[in-house]
Amino acid sequence: MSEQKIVSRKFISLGYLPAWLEELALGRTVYVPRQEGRTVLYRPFVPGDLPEFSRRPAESAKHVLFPRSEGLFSFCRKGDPGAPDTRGLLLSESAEPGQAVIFGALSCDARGFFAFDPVYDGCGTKGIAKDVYYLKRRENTALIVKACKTPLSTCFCHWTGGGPASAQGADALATDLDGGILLQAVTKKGAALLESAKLSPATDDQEASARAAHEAAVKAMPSSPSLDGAPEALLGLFDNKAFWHAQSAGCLSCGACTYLCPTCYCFNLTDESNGIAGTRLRTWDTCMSALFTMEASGHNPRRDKAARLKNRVGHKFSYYPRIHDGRFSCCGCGRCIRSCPSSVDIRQIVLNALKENADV
Amino acid sequence: MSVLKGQELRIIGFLCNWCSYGGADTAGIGRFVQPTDLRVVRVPCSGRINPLFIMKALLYGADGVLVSGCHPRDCHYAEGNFYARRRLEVIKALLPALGIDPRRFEYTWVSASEGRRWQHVVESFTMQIHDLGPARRLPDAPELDVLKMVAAE
Amino acid sequence: MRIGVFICHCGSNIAGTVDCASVAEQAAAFPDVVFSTDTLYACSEPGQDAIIEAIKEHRLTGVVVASCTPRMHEPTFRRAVERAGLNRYLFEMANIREHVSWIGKDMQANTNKSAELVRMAVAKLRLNTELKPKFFPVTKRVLVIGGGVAGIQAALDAADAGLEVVMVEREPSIGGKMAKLDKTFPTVDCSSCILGPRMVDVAQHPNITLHAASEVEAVSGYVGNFEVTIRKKSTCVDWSKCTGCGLCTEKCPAKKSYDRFNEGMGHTSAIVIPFPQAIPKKAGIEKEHCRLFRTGKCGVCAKICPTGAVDYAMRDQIVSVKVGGIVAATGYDLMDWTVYEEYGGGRYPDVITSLQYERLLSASGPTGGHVKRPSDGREPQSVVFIQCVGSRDCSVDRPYCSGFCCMYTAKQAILTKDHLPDSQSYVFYMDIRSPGKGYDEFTRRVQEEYRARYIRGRVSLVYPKGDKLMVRGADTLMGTQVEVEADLVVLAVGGEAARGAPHLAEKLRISYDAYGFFMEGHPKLKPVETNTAGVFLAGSCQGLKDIPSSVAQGSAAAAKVIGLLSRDMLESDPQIAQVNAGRCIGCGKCISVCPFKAIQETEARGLPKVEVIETVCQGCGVCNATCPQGAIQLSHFTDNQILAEVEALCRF
Amino acid sequence: MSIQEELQAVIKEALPDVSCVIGWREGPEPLRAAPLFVRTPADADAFRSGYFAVNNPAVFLPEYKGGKVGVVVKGCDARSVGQLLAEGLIRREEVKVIGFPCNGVIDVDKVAVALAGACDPGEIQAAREEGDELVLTTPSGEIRLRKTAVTADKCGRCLFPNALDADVFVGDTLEPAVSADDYADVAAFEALSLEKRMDFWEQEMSRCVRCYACRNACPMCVCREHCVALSRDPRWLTQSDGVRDKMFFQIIHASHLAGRCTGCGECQRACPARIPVLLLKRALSRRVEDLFAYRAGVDVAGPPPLLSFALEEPKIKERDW
Repeated sequence: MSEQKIVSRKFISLGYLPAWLEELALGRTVYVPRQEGRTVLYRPFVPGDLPEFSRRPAESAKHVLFPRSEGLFSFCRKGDPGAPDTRGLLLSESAEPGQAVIFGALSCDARGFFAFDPVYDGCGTKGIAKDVYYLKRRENTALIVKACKTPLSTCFCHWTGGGPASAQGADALATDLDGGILLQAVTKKGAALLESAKLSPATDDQEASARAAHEAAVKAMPSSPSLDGAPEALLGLFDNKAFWHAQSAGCLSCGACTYLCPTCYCFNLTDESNGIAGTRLRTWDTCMSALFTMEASGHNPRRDKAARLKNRVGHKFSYYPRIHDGRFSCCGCGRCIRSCPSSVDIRQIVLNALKENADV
Repeated sequence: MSVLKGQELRIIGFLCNWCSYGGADTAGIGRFVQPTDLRVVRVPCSGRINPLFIMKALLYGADGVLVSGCHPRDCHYAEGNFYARRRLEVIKALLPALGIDPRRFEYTWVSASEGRRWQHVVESFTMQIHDLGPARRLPDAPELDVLKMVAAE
Repeated sequence: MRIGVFICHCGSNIAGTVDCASVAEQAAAFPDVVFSTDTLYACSEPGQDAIIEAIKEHRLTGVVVASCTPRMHEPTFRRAVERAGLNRYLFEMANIREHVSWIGKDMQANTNKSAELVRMAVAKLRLNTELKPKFFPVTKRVLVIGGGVAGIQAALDAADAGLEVVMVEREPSIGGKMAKLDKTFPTVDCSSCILGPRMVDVAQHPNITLHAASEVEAVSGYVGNFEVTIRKKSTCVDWSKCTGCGLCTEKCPAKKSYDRFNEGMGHTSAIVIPFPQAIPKKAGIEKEHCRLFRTGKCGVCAKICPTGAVDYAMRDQIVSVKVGGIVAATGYDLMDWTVYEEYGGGRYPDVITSLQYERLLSASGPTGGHVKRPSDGREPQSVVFIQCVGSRDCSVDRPYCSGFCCMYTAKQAILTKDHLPDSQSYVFYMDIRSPGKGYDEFTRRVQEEYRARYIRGRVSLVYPKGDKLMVRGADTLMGTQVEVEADLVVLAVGGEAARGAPHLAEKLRISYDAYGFFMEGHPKLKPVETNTAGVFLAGSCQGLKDIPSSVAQGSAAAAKVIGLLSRDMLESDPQIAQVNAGRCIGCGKCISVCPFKAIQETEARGLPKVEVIETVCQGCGVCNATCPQGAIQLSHFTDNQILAEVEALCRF
Repeated sequence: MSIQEELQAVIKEALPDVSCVIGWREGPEPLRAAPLFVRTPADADAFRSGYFAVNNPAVFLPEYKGGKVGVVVKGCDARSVGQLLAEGLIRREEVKVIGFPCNGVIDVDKVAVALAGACDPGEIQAAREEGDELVLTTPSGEIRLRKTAVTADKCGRCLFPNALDADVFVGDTLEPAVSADDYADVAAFEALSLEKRMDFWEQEMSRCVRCYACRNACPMCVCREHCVALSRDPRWLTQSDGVRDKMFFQIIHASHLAGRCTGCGECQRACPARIPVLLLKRALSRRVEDLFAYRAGVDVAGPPPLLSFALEEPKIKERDW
């Protein structure tokens, strides 16, 4: 928290929270953690329902900026029964995304977008090929993260440079205090959200309490190992089939890890058409699927799950940091561990890689 | 273009080529008047009918699905309808679990000579579906709305 | 794809209740359709030429014709597009006649439905691919099932054309029903004099192998290469040794055995040669009558047989034979007339069937051709014939006309007068059906020259009175009730499908109707074909018919087989299953369900896979519906093609 | 010696014969064991059986076809092994099956319900069994839960707590708690109105992220990368996020498992969105059991019911029009 300048601060007593969220929802979609079935997800706020804060969301908030499936554009043949042979094609762009707020996201969720930003801002093309679909949503969406108090057994945000109360990548930070929530804006976008009569001015005491809570949360985290050598270690193990075979033994090759991950940004493109009209869809893709690298010839450079798991871990802790100033494309949220049907533990794989590489 | 509003419902039939499609032809040759809702997909054998075709139709827009093949023991391919009978009977159990009225799907056997029977089957099934009315559909993705278009203005 | 759509009016057959022009206009908006028109008769020569021209002019790569059922004209149009240089499988039909215009009169609904059927056809066609047939060798041998007059004709014609023929006959002798007849209408010539020489020809023809007292046990394989298993039933006589001398039949002590050939009109021995002209002329033991089998004591025939041919321990023998084509000529049987309680239900010995009467009339019959009534052997003076017993009678589920009874009844009335000049015949009839060359003249002769009394009406009761039978019926022309005193009542019992016909149909994988008659390929255009390639029909198994029609069908079926087997190689239908080896995981589920054993295991780069034996696959698609990952696809009926049709309906 | 120790010994004994033995170890979360692949005797010390050993190790067996592998199985896991064997997807001589009596396993979702917001189940630091109770260490102190409240539903209807067809069976066999599966869950669901049932699926399937964990965790789903879910030929589904396509995939899954599903529930456990997808499969299993008296993984003599037929089907009443 300390690393970011606080632009404005406000306090809201719990009783006013629904009213404020309703106010925010005017002209915007407000996403909050909601209980659905037996899980908690980021879903549009429904007036009358309080956000669910007793359990942490199973999914990340990335679908708000990067929908599971979005129509990039649609196409349709023009109708001309007189001359069907010369029908033209009509293209239409998808609608502009609306304004959105994510309230109650986790710190790790906000930091997850750091992995997206350079990729969709055209980093690979020196800024020429920007992804307007993502950038527009990024611009239109404000993020209010809520500081964590206790870690889950799968949490490791602090291994990757984050923390339970970090506001990196967010517009404002919310901290639970007695009877209410302290809201600290760190961007102008965040400050604008705090301009509401439902909020009252915050006091220095409240800010001090929040600081204490943040420190306690950091202290509650187990100690973190150094991952400094991870990029090189993983690269060094690139051809070590036995290592990856052992690490991936329990992997089922499903996409749960990547789809719940706040930083996995890969997509697939398909045209869905009825022969006359159709749409180009961008949908999430997962490197854990064999089809991810399947080539048209039938050749697949990543034939087994060992190769695919190597890519997931390697990408996050080696290939991505090597071209993005050493920043991991992992925010340590631990969702991949928590929701893995086989409990594949990415932390352990990175540590094993460091150990294996040191042993060699 | 679609089913005739207020008059027809969407009924899809999967018919084996050798018996039931022939039976439907026989009904036509006999000028046996039938309701107009049914649209027939011709397949070589009822054994070719993947039960998922039925589910696909019911989930994606059909109000009723009718399957008809050769009578057991009369399969042109000897055994196809025996497999079909088991598979169709089993897949029926999925409908109530999905919240789809099981009466929206029926299968039967009609031979190439049974034009009258075919007429009766079509009349009865169409009436059954009209009694049930239009089926509720699960929503499709909004990004696929464009697939309903047949031509741009 | 560049698709052309042709909406056929079929004169007014379709255009009468479908707005064809509107359908064509709507079709122009369908995917990939670049040309769309309506046409008066698509199947006519100008119609086909117009399709060919359009293919060339508009560079079409696919064609949809909306007209009648594909079961009718698909081959016609496939040939047409082929003539224009397109692969024949880049063609689809929408059935807007049998399935639309003929079953409803609502123009708006019909037009809309037709357009939807065309859209389905277009959607499927877009995914069609060129398919090319493979060629496979044929076995130049034909199986004829049934040795009646139709089977004999088919066998002789095929054999004369140089084909090997295997004939299987259930009875110990060929000849069928015709061999039991005394004379034939309308010429009144001797039945066995015409048939006998043909039967001998069968026996002596170098190309014909005859299995009498045999039945088809199983049929596998496919056109050009059927594998037939024949069960040769034990006759307890080694026919390779039997000379047909008849000594055994003379010495057999069981002289009171039921005489099947004579329809029970006489008695015979337990070891029997069915009739003097039997082919093969061999003896056989009817076990249910034989003393040795019934009491364990006898063995006379074995002792007497000069060649030692009798073998009580003889077992059924199984023979396998490969054939390229099959002619089913299994004939008919008489329906069980005893359901008619009003005719005595079988209780009065002097109420007999027409076929029994043939045996009484026959010089080779049990009475040597003297007409004597069964009860007391007296010559009947008054003979009543009752027609339509088990024909045209819905109350016994026999709504059809047997076709030949009117004529043989007339013949029998004539023969009665010939045998017993003082006799009087009465014929109770519903209608006289005599369409045939010289037939109607014949039925007139029996009334005018032979003075048979024809009474139009049904008989309501036959009851005994003293040693006579009283026949009570209606005379609908006079509007009165009549009672006729009869010495003998002859029932014109109608025919039905031969015993076990449906069972054989199942083995042959051909269809049969509700009465067990085999279904022809098309009632008009394919009267002797079936829907199973390589299987043909002759005679009454397809529907009851008289001798000339049966003989004609025998020849027709032979012509079809000769045509089929005149080729050294046959084209296989390319609408068969194909394996996408890349998707196949070798689980073998398809192998276990294939009805034809057309799929086998194989290996690719060390991984288990399956492959289709192309000439064995019959294209049913059960494998396709079984494979969970869709790795095996039935060409021309792939998942995507069927799904495209479903989507074409569901999305809109 | 505890059953766990006995199993450790058996695994070590089996090792020279097999390339590895598949079992369970402690996972990153106290309530969830992870799969263990024992390749050396030392690996066997990490082996854990018991209440938290939920995963079905049979899912890995097809990967090891062609070599010999050992597998430790609960009763439900053993049914999956039995069904894989019956379908020839693995070979009997290539699998060493080690069984033991199972007293039931945990359902972590039920723990979340039982905690009633007291903490996130992910915050649980340690867990131990004490008689009928489960004792959880949480940031706010110890919480005790009755095991009956958090044991998986499938255990309550389990007819085969003792692994069938095991090469080695450790421990004394247990009597099953019930004598028949009454499919009460299916019946209860079908007692709802059609409208409510479809509402339910519409709501549930809207959470699906199409990760296919349900499929990949299923021991009977052997198509894996060739699954029709993603293929374009055949193309059963679009790649959209629509409820209809997502529901249809569950229909595909259920229909492909008709007569094959052993009811292990891994599909449902694996679902990160916690969609109760087992229900559909159980609806079909009930039907298959009714029609053909066939229970997958148990009645495995002869071909599976949908890969075979009878000329007369005494239980099938065809529609008489």
